[in-house]
Amino acid sequence: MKRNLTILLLIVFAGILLVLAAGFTYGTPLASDMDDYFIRFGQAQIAANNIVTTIVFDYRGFDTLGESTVLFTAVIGVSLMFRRFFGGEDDADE
Amino acid sequence: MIPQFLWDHAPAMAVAVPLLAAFVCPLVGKYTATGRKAWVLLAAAATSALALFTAWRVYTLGTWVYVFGATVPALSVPPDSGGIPIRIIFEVDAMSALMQVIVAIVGFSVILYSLSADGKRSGLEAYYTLFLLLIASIVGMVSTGDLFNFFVFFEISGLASAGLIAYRVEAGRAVEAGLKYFVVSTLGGIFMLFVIAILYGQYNALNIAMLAERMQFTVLDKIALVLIIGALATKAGAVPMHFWTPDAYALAPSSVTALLVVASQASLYGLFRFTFTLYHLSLNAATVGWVLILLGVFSMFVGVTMAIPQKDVKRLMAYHAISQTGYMLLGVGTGLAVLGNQGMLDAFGRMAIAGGIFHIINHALYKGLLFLTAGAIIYRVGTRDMNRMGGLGHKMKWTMIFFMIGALAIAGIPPFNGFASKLMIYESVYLFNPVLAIIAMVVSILTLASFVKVFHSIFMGPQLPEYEHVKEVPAPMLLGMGILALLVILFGLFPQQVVDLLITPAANALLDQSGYIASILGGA
Amino acid sequence: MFANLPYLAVATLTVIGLSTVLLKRNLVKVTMGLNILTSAVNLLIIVLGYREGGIAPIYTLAPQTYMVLPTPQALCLTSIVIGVATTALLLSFTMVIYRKYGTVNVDEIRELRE
Amino acid sequence: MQMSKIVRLSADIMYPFVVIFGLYVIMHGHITPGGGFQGGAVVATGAALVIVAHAFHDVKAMIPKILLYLQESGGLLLFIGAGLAGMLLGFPFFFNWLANSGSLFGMPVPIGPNPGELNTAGFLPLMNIAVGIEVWGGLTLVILYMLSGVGKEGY
Repeated sequence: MKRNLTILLLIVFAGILLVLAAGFTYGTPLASDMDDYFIRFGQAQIAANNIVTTIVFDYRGFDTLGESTVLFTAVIGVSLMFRRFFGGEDDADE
Repeated sequence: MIPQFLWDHAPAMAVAVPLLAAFVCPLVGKYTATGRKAWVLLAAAATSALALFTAWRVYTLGTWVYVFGATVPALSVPPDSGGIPIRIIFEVDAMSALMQVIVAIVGFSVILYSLSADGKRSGLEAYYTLFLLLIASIVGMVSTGDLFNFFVFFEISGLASAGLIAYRVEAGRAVEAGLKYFVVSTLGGIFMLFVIAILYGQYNALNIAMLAERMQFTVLDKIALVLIIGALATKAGAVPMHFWTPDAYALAPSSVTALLVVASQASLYGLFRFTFTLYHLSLNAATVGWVLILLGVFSMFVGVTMAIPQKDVKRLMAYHAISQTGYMLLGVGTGLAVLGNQGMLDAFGRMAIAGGIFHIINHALYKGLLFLTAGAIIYRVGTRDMNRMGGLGHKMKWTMIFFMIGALAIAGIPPFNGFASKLMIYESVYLFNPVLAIIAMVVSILTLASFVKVFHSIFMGPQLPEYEHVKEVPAPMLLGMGILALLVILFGLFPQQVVDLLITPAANALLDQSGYIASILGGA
Repeated sequence: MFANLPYLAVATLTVIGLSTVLLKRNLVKVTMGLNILTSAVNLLIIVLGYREGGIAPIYTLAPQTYMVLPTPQALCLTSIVIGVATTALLLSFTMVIYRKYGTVNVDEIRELRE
Repeated sequence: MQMSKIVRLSADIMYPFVVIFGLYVIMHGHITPGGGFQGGAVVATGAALVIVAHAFHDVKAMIPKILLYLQESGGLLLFIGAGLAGMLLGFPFFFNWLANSGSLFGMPVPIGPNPGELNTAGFLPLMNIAVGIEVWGGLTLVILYMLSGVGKEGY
């Protein structure tokens, strides 16, 4: 029963994606004004040749801070999972 | 004394300070326990102060737009860009400010409580690092005006919560609960990324205000709306997708659970923000409103009926949390359903939205308080099974009083804050559809019945011999609970003032899509 | 039809990934499914930014100045790192569960089912 | 469990080259494809290579764990510090206060296609370095933690 429902959901999702494929045309973006701004002014404003890097670290630098934080969070989470094998002591359980 | 730039950049600093503290925390916390406590408390206090200051300024001076990396913080649209925002923008309007108030209050009291309650555990430096990261991510989620930035903070909160839920690794079940939560959260994140891709592909913008301005409501936008409601309702714990909630809430340490309530409300905030601000009138408001109402009604009813037979005190409270989330969805959903109809909106729609929003802050306060009292009981008694508790009222008087305040507030008994918001929801929803209001009242009565039973089995009865040595919990834990309890009472005694001061501006901000767009794009 | 082949690839990957997540009972396979889904979304984002005949948006020794959209690449970079972090945490959860129960099959881990 | 001597020796020889290539990718992030994440991942792969070639228990003592912690936190602190420094000068968070300033990494670039110059782009190289350090430490720590949990019975 649950399996059938899941498969139904999958079919619906596949349909959604086909609609999506019909909505966009490969090779011609529907709009590009924000990216044209980056390509046009990125070099002068940030003085870097790599426009992707200017976006990653400058125009959207705060996202990149968040992204490094995600990695940091994962490392801390993993360290919490394996803390016992790194010489951690047992704790009083609830 | 405090540098001026801290205040000038308060919205950004409210995220940056906890992040900075979290980055240092593993190093500080590994070597000195006292230093770690002081550091975490300082960071939490600073974050709360910054968030409260931001909220205060937003309530007095209006929406605060902060642009990252521009030459001036308020320069949202560069003059040479032809009227499009290109950088990440924090847009803190009254609704965001309300959420920041919640995070500031609950975050600080929970940290205060946790420093005393969790002092004997292992791996604390990582534990508090995740705590600070979770607070930072919630503040980020509620203040950002950028879709992709919201996704990034959403992911941080997902990872940090999963790590915290799975904190008690030796229990095994906690890791399972964490995994369950994390798979759900990651799936939600992937759906959100789909939404971002669809919207970006059509409108070439990531800023919420810009997207709202360009919104055409094509078929693809409808798909995006469905996906985003699915992802965020799951994360908020509404009923068809609630299966992770009881496990996660029950098995995480109690202080974490109190903060997880706020984290799920941040997702709820996202849901309201996207339906009201991003789509607004372009969506078929009645249909989407009814979807939210139905989600809400199911959550209320299923949550409370599942809660009644529970033996585990935290599991019971977790089901009640689902049920209370239903009230918020019901209130705001009613407002959304009449969005297109100005007459009905003025008659009861605004009040319904205000009631739903008021319930968010009330829920955060009393649910946080209840989870903290549950943690206090478990801290002293050592079991979560209510059948093995009894007669604790003799020894833990303060905890009993706090629990009673929380229980009466959640059941909607005057003069506590739950009553005020529930009354607003009943009154307005009754005008919309009487059946819904009656269901809401019945659920409230069932909640009361459930909590009377819990109160009786935990605190009443003769003193049990095995709990002879039980003492009241340490003072910092009581202080943490006391802050929340005091606010529960204050909000209950002066609901009109709170509504006028905090809630009505937030509800108006949620409804005012053109104002939101105008503060970014400048009167467009 | 064939012009939109990349979108069909996205659809295929998504359905494969989603069915893996929803139908498989093995936690490692669930993790793999989530990874496939992430790749599908990343591919979608990149494909949305492609301009016919454009080059990578880097000016160093560039033969022309007609470039593909740079923002999708930046978003994709972020999303990849988030995917890596997610995978690391998921796998460590799976490892702890395996140590605890001796299995990674969710049907055999019954403690949380009532 | 150890790999054969050939594998161990090749890994040892490869390691410095992998690290140098990773550092190259980090340093040239603002001119060529690449950057902090990619370079940091390459360097962490070098560490993984050595750990796989030698048995984990043999090299465990040689790995400076505290250095990795310092790298992880220090990289992020450098990152957020570079963002905050602009604030002290009166600009918003993440303002690129080094670009076109004439000082470190402050050379302007000619508009349009050009050969590329390392000493440009403001704080972008700083941030690339910061992220590179962080990813290097972070991914190596993940590998170490996961390996330390392998192969013991029970919990």
